[in-house]
Formats: sequence, C-alpha cells, structure tokens
Amino acid sequence: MRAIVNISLKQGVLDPQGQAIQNSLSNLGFNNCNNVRTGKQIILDFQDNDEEQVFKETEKMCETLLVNTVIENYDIEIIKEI
Amino acid sequence: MRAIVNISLKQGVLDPQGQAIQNSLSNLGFNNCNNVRTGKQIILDFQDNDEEQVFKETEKMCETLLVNTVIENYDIEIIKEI
Amino acid sequence: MTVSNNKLYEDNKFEYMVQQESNLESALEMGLTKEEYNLICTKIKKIPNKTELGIFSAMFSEHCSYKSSKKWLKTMPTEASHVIQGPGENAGVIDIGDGLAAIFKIESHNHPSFIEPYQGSATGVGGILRDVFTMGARPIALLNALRFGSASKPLTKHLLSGVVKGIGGYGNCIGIPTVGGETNFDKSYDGNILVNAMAVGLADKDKIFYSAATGANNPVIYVGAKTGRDGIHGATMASAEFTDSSSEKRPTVQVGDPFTGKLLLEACLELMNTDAVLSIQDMGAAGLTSSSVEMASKGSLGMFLDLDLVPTREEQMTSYEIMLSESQERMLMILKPGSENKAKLIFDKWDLDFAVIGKVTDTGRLVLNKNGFEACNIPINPLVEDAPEYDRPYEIINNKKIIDLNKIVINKTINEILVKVFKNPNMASKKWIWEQYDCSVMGDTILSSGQSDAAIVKIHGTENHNSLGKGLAMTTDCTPRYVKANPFEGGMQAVCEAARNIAASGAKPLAITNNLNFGNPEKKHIMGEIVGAIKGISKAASYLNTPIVSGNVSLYNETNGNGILPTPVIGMVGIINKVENCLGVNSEEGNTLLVLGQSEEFVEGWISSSIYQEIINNEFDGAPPPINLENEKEIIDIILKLNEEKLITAAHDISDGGLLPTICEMLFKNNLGIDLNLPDLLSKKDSKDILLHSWCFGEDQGRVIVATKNLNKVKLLLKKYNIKFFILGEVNSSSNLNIKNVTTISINDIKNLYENTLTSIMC
Amino acid sequence: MRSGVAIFPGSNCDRDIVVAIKKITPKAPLKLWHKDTEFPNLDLIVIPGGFSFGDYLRCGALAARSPIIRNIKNHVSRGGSLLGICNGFQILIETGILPGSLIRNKNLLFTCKETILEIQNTIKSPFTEGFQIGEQIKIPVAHNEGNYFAPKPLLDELNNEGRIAFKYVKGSDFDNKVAYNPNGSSNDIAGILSPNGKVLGMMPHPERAINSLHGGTDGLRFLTKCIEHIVG
Ligand SMILES: Nc1ncnc2c1ncn2[C@@H]1O[C@H](COP(=O)(O)OP(=O)(O)O)[C@@H](O)[C@H]1O
Ligand SMILES: [Mg+2]
Repeated sequence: MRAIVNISLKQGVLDPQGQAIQNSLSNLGFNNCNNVRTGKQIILDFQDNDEEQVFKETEKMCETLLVNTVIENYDIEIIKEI
Repeated sequence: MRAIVNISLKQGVLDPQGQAIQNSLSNLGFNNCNNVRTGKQIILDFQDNDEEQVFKETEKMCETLLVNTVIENYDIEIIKEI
Repeated sequence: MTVSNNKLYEDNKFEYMVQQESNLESALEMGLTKEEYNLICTKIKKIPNKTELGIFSAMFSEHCSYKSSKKWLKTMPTEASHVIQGPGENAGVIDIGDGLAAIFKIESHNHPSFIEPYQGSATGVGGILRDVFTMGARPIALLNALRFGSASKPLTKHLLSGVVKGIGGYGNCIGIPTVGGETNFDKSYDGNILVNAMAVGLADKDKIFYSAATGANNPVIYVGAKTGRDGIHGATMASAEFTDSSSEKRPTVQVGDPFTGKLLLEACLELMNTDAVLSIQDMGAAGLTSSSVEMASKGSLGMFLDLDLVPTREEQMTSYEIMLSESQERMLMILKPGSENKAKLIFDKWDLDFAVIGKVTDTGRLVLNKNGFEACNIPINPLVEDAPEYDRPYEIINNKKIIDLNKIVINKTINEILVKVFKNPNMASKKWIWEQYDCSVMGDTILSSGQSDAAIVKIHGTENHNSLGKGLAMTTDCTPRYVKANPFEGGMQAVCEAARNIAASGAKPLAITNNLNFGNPEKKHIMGEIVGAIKGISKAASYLNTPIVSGNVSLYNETNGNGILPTPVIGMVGIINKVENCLGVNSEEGNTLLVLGQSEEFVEGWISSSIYQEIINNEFDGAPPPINLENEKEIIDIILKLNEEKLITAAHDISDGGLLPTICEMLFKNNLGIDLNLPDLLSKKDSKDILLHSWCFGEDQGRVIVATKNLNKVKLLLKKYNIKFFILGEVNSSSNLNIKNVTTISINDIKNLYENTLTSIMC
Repeated sequence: MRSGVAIFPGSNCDRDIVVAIKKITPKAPLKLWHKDTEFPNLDLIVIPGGFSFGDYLRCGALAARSPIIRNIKNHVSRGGSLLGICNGFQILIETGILPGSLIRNKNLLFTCKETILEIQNTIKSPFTEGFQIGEQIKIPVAHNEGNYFAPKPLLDELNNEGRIAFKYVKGSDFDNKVAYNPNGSSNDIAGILSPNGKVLGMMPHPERAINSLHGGTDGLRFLTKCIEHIVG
C-alpha cells in the first residue's frame, strides 16, 4: 500500500521558489500563468495493507518529521494498488 | 483554472533525500515503511479556462523548464474550480 | 481619526476596521501597558486608531525602543579617534586607514529561530547583511554566535541542524563567506536558543550612507521584495516571554529569500555608486514602521506615504498590515529629486520592485494614505523620544565562592579528565557546523574557523609588491557561566578574550559590536546581570581602547520562568597590516611552546567555575577567574610585538579548559607531541596531586601560548618587557603529550574525540 | 587570450574567477551579462559558481534557459573552450551541453572542504593537456548538489571515451581537512569533458586555490596551464 503526502506552503507564506519559476516562465514566453506555488511530495510504501492503519501512521509521520507544520500544510492520499 | 504538476524521480535514480527520510523514520520507530521517495509539486494558476489549452501549455512548460526529463517523470492534473 | 464612510467599508472591510478607534483592550493585546496607552493618547492628543496604535506598539516594543536597557547602553564607551560612527545607525563604522572603513554589527534572531530554525536563522543573516550594506559597505564576512540546550536532547539536534542549514542557506547563496563564530550547549538554553549573526563590510570612508531623512518634498522610495503578511508583530513577539502557547503565533514566521537578498545587495551598491541616494534605511524589525519613523525622526522631519503604492504580494492588505509586515529583503530610500528614473533602471536590471511611495515633509508627522483615506496621522516625536525608558530595579548577585583546592576529591586521572574535556560538545571541534558554511567565497579568506583564534579576511585590492595586503580580523566571544557567576567580571572577560583572540591571530584589536542576550529584565537579578555585564564590558572596552560601535539587545529569553545564562556576546574586529603575518593555532615540529602571562612560580590554577570543576562536581560553581586589565593589555601588546619581529609562528589563547587542552589543540593538526616541562614546584608531585591538576586545567585569564623557532630572541624580548612566561617544551613528532613521571597522552586518541564528538551527536 | 565570464544575477564566484584569470594573463575577461544576446568571439568562456537564480527548481535550471545560453552554444560549436565551475557545471548539465545530472550531496549537507583530484581523461583537452594522467591537485569544493549521477551506460561511455576529467581520490597528503568524494558522486567523478574535450564541467573551485595562505596554489597552476593550452 502506498501513501502519498502532498506538502504545500501555508497561505501567505512567501514562496521564493514559486516566484522565481514564474519569472522564468514569463521570460520564456509563458504569460498565461498568474501564480506559481511549489510543494513537495513524499511517497511512502508500506507492507501493511490496512488502509486506516497506514493513514494513521502516515499522519503521525507527518506531524513528527515529514512536515514543517509551522509553515506547511499537508494532505495524505492512500493508494491501495501500486 | 489550476494545473498541478507532480514530478517524481525516475526508477533507478538515486534519491538521497528519500533515503535519509526513511532512515530517520526508522530511527523514530516507524518501521512499517519499506521505501520512501521524494517528489515535487508545482501548482500553476491560469486565467485561461480552456482545459485542453491549459493542459497543453503546462505540458510545454514541463518539457522546456519544469522537469528534467533525463531523471524525472511527471504527470499533470487539471483542477477546474479552485 | 475614525473614518465612518460607507465607501471605504464596501471597498475594504478590514481597512475600515483598522481605521476604527482603539481602546485599552486592543492596546493590551498589542503588548502595551495601560500607562503606555494613556501616554500615547495624551501625546498625540487623540485616541489612536488601530493602525496608529500598532505603530506605537511596535516602536515602544523592547526590540525597537530598548526601553529596559537604554539607560545603561548610554554608559558604554563609544568613542575613539578611529570611530567614524558609533551606535545609533544601522551598523558601526571605524576607520581602518587608506581611506577605508570597516562597518559591522551583530544581531539576534533568537525567538524566530526557536520557532522555525531554518527560516529564523536565515532571515537573521539576511537582516544583519542589510544593516551593513545599507550603509554603503560590501559585506565581506559573516560570523555567528550560537547557544543551544543540552546536546543530548533530540530537540537540540533538530534546532542545531536547522539553524546551521539556515545560516549556510543564506550566507552560501548570497556569496559571503562565514568565517567564524562560537557554539555552546547548556540546559538553560533548552527553551530559548540564541542565534546571533554578525556581518562585517568594507566601504570607502567618504562614501558612507546614513538614514536621516533630508529635504522636504524629496521622494521616498520603496525597493526590493513585495510586502506580504510575514512576521506581523514580530518585534512584539521578540519582546515577549515565551510560554507554551506561543506556538499559536507561528504563522507569523518570515521566509528568507537569499536570491532576492543578493539582487538587493547588488542593486543598492550599484545605485550608491551614483549620486542619487540621500539616505537609506533597511526594513528590519517592525518593517516600514520603524524605517520610516527612524528616517523622519533622525532628520527632524515628517513623512507622507501612500500605502496604495507599496508593492504587495497579497490581496487586500490593510494599512496596519503593510506598516507592520516584516517581509524580508526591502529597503526605504530618499532620493535626490529627479534621479528616480536613473535609479529605477538599476532596479529593473536586477528585477526588483521600485516604487515612489511618498515624500519627506516638514510637518514632523507620519501621515499615511490607504484607499484614498488617511489611515494614520500622528506626530513622529512621541514615537521615538517619548518611547518609554525604564530604570528597572536591579540587584547584582555574585557567586563569591572560591573553591578550596584541598577539598576537591580527585576521582579521575589527568588522562580521564582530558577525555572528558574533549567529549564535551562545548570543547570539541565545531567542524560539523563550519563545514556547512562556505568559508572561501569572495577569494579573500585567509584564516577561517578552526585555523586560528580569530578569522582573517583580506581587504580586497590592498595587495602590492611588498605585501599580500591588509586584513580584518574578527571573532565572537562570551563565557556565559562566568557572567552568571559574576556579571561584571564575566563582562570584562568576554571583551578580554575577544581581544586576546584577535591578537593571537596577529591583528590589533580595534572595536566592538555586542549582543546582549538575557532573560526577563523585570526580574531584579536579571536586570542585575544586564547592568553588571554592561559595566564590565564598558570598563574593559575603554581600557583596551576598543569602543562599542554597534550592538543589539535581546531580552525575555525565558520559557516558563526559566531564564538563559546571561550571554553578552562580544563581536570584535581588528586589523593586520600584512596578512602574510597572520598567526594560526597549529605548531610545527621543532617549535618551542611558551605560555605568556604565567611564571615558573605559578602552580595554583583557578578552578572555581572551570570546566575541570564541572567535570569533578557535575555542575558549575564558584567565582569566575578574575580579570587583570593591565595584564591583558600587556599580553596583547607583547604578542603583537613578537609577531612584528617575526619571532612566533603560532599563538592560542588559554580559555575554557585551561592550559593542557590548549596545548593539545596546538598539536592536533600535525599529529605532534611534546615533552611537557613542569614548574619545579610540581616536578615531584604525584599524578593525583590537586596542584598538578589545577596547573593543567585552571582557567586563569591573561594567558596565551605561543610557538617559536627563536626561543632565545623571544626570551630576550619577554625579559625586556618584563613579561611573565614559562617554557612548556619543544614540539616533537611523537604524537604523545608526555608529562614526565606523571602520564603520557596519545594526541591521536584525544584528537579523534575532539574531531568527532559533535559529528557523532549530529549524525 | 580573449576570455569572458558569464554572469547571472546570483553568480557569486564571478569576481573570484576574474581575479584568478587576471593573475595569469594581463587581459581581463569580458563580463557577459545573462541577458546579453551578443558578444564578440572569445577563446574561453567561464561560467562561474554561485546560485545563478537562487538555485530554485533545480540548480542551474533557470539559468540554462537564459538568453545568453544560445550564444554560449554558438561559442561551443565554433570550437571555443568552455569551463563550468560548480554552479557553472550544473548549468552546463541543465543546458544539455554536458550529460548526466548533479543531485543533492549524499549526506544532504552543504559541504565546504578541500579535495584531491586526480587527472583521468585520455581524450585530448586543453584543460588538462598540461598534466599527466594520474597527477593530483588539491582544490576546494563548496556545494550542496555536486553528486554526479548518470545511468550505467552513460558512465561506461564517459569512461570508455576517456572523458572523465577528474576523480576525487584520497591522495598522498590526505588529512582531516580534505574530503574524499564529499558528495557521493558515481565513480568519484569530480569533472567531465565534452566529446571534443573543449567543454569542462567541474564541481571543485580552482579559483579558490590561488593563494599560498589559503587553499594552496594548485588552482592557479591548473588555470595557468588551461590558459596556456587554450591559447595554443
Ligand atoms: N557557529 C560557528 N560558526 C563558525 N565557526 C565556529 C562556530 N562555532 C565555533 N566555530 C569556530 O570554532 C573554533 C573554536 O571556537 P571557540 O572554541 O569558541 O574558540 P576560542 O575558544 O578560541 O574562542 C573557532 O575557529 C570558531 O570560529
Ligand atoms: Mg570562545
């Protein structure tokens, strides 16, 4: 079973990387995009096959290590069949 | 309209960060997870509302800048209502 | 001024709200006291609206107003013939000859780094760099003084690794070498780490920029990054004691962007090369508020700003938010009228925002427009001059206890103690830290972390046919346990150790920046630590003619009532005329080591408050080693003299841990050994004799070990100047430190501990 | 010799390489701004270290899409020499001028240390012509993403064609200041060459080893020989 953690910056937190990408895109002639934000993904594979169990464990991992909850938000997606 | 680009490392490409996360997780007592990989997300907001158009443009952005296709894979998700 | 206008309400509900009258409750929420609120109402002759009150609250915060420390800061020695600008500007400026000035300052980012170690420390570096380049200097070096809780705690590891990554993340990216610093661990910092960053820059002496506004009607310009809702009320947060609930304040964390910082640095220096800039001020704590108020106040003028013209990153920001945002990488400038276009071209080139947002006025008032309405109209004077200044009650508590050597139960051999010393992360090498810092970018680093008692950076372009050039030496120092035991002596000690470190690198000490990190000043004994330390620093600084030219105060470093060890960090800068004459700590085979400042007769070392005492008793106790300023000055002068005559090849001051660890550190690099001489009085002692131990590990001040190939000439000179000294022995290739009839210590074994203690904690 | 240094807004070793080149030849390098679309023909272009565009997205990625790159590619196809140091190497990889990728250091830490490099390439290259195969030089590194990664076939190709310019080695005067393969690079690779030998990408910074007081002078020796052989 796989858990995908999507991590994004909280609303209002500066995203210098997103800004730099946006600048670069517009220099390359992509002008239709008016906002770029960046995020991270962490993909965890489990032996366990109990969805609830995996979700709970991943949540705990997020809170203790994976996510900087001061400036980041996250959501967890569970994929049963890899 | 929003396009989300999920970028992951190709199979076989070394992911030192994923490895380090896996180590830390197991040091913290999370032992059920047998593989960790990291990826990136880029979230692009468009004024345009033509799904096909936005998809195509995003694809082009990926090929020209956002993704290093030598080592990375990507997929694009379109979200109509933000 | 209340705006009860429907249109405003419809356009922007939040702006309408902040333009409503405040009340006592809102004042208390913003961290003001009832007395302060009443004072504000009286001084401005009206009830302030919330934006106006927010501006007052920021300006009256401890962080901006220095209300608890001002009275005492004024007593510090700040003048000397080489001082161009003392405290009061963005950074201190000293004359270093050849038409050049060194500009430097240290600043704390303690609270933000505890909440978010990476961003907190990164923005700390960014902030201190802006302070230096605002004055027209190109920054040439960074240092940092760090304090963390117990090294064994997982939280400490997390904080340390985040802080180091953040400091490196900013400094490495912007391309300024981080060349030195200090790192301590003590449980008193468990809930309040200290992250102090120091920046040193160079400018032409006649091209220094100041912040005082000039000329009514001159344009006020905003440059740099856009304003977001970052760190609103950061200045108030930095002034409030931590409680467990402060995690709620978290979204106010600011994010540093070293890339934009680099653009701003280059753009500002480029613009300063033209004649367009009349005055300039970076937006640091309390952002646009403190920058605009300080510029206007220093020029005895007023300022009008149209906040609708401020480049913002987020929608619907209110006047309150724009004025109090602490978004990074921004500057406020006053330009010569007519030069706006020329200036804008430069900022365009560097892809930075440039906006004319207002003008200087002669009204003495700060007037702000938002959405077409007056969001603020208050006199500037009360914001600065009437900021409260407290004469807080204080009590200086000294630990006078002198540990009776005869009562010490020796439970360890000299070898075991040495092992304990270097297993102590405070004494072990900090290479795990400094290897993450780019120490050699800019190509002028001569000595950096781990090579010498002070770092040396060459002054770019001063090389000529008979010298590789002039250099600046720099260091940060403080021994908090001494300050705790006796604030006055501890304050003096910090200055003396810094000066000794500068001298031991071959440079002449010149001037000081300082970072006063303490607990809650409303407590009498903490206020006593502040007062005592300032008095000690002042006395030593004026004796050594190293005036204080800049600094920073960080108070309320307490969590749930537990204060930190008093930590007045001294950052010192010195000059060396020929960098090729610099001195490192590493000795070479065949060198003779001598300790200066200590004679053959000296055997009873100062054990109170020492590392040795801690190892024996598990806790620090006793009075700190006393400082004798005359001796300190003598030692500094003689080292410089010996070096000038090219008689010594290495020098290392004796500080924490005492003589024996200092000798070891001089042998490590080249895996050398020494047959150590003992004074006659000790030669017959057995290996568990307390005098022998106190000789090895006592922390008496005013001592430096030097290495020479010219023992006879050195002796002659020392005798001529009447300097006490003792010959420790000749350095050999044995890799053993041998004390005859006492013990043999393997330098390799000890070195392994020294090098790997911190790494093994962190990995 | 006519040389130029390509400067991006976040370059930070541009001044250092200019100082180094000026120590060797009297003619100061031309400063080329990333927005420049025209400049004269040059013998050597150096892309210096730094954080070109903050190293956001991927190191060198944004720089590799700057206007100046087309001219740099023209320079290469004219047979000009091109040296990418640190971030410059990352940019060369992102432009596709050199193959492979540079990923995060294995220990995930920025690492500033001296390293010992051994000259390895067998193809002719002006950058190493002045050295014997197996010669060692001491040059510092300072980077976060210098871990050279390539699929096995590419590694074999580089190896078989003799295009690995330098490897990190333990060296003879190895001490605690010196790091062996500080970033985890495959096959200890520290620098690689283009098929014609005229483009070199390297992580270590030769321009930081030009002073006997700090970092030694092997970098100066290396750059001197490069310039001698580029001029011919
Ligand atoms: N945080 C740090 N950043 C950079 N260098 C550091 C840091 N902490 C310690 N160092 C370096 O470690 C060495 C030893 O520091 P310290 O024990 O404080 O020396 P001293 O006792 O001689 O003042 C110095 O070269 C110092 O610059
Ligand atoms: Mg120290």
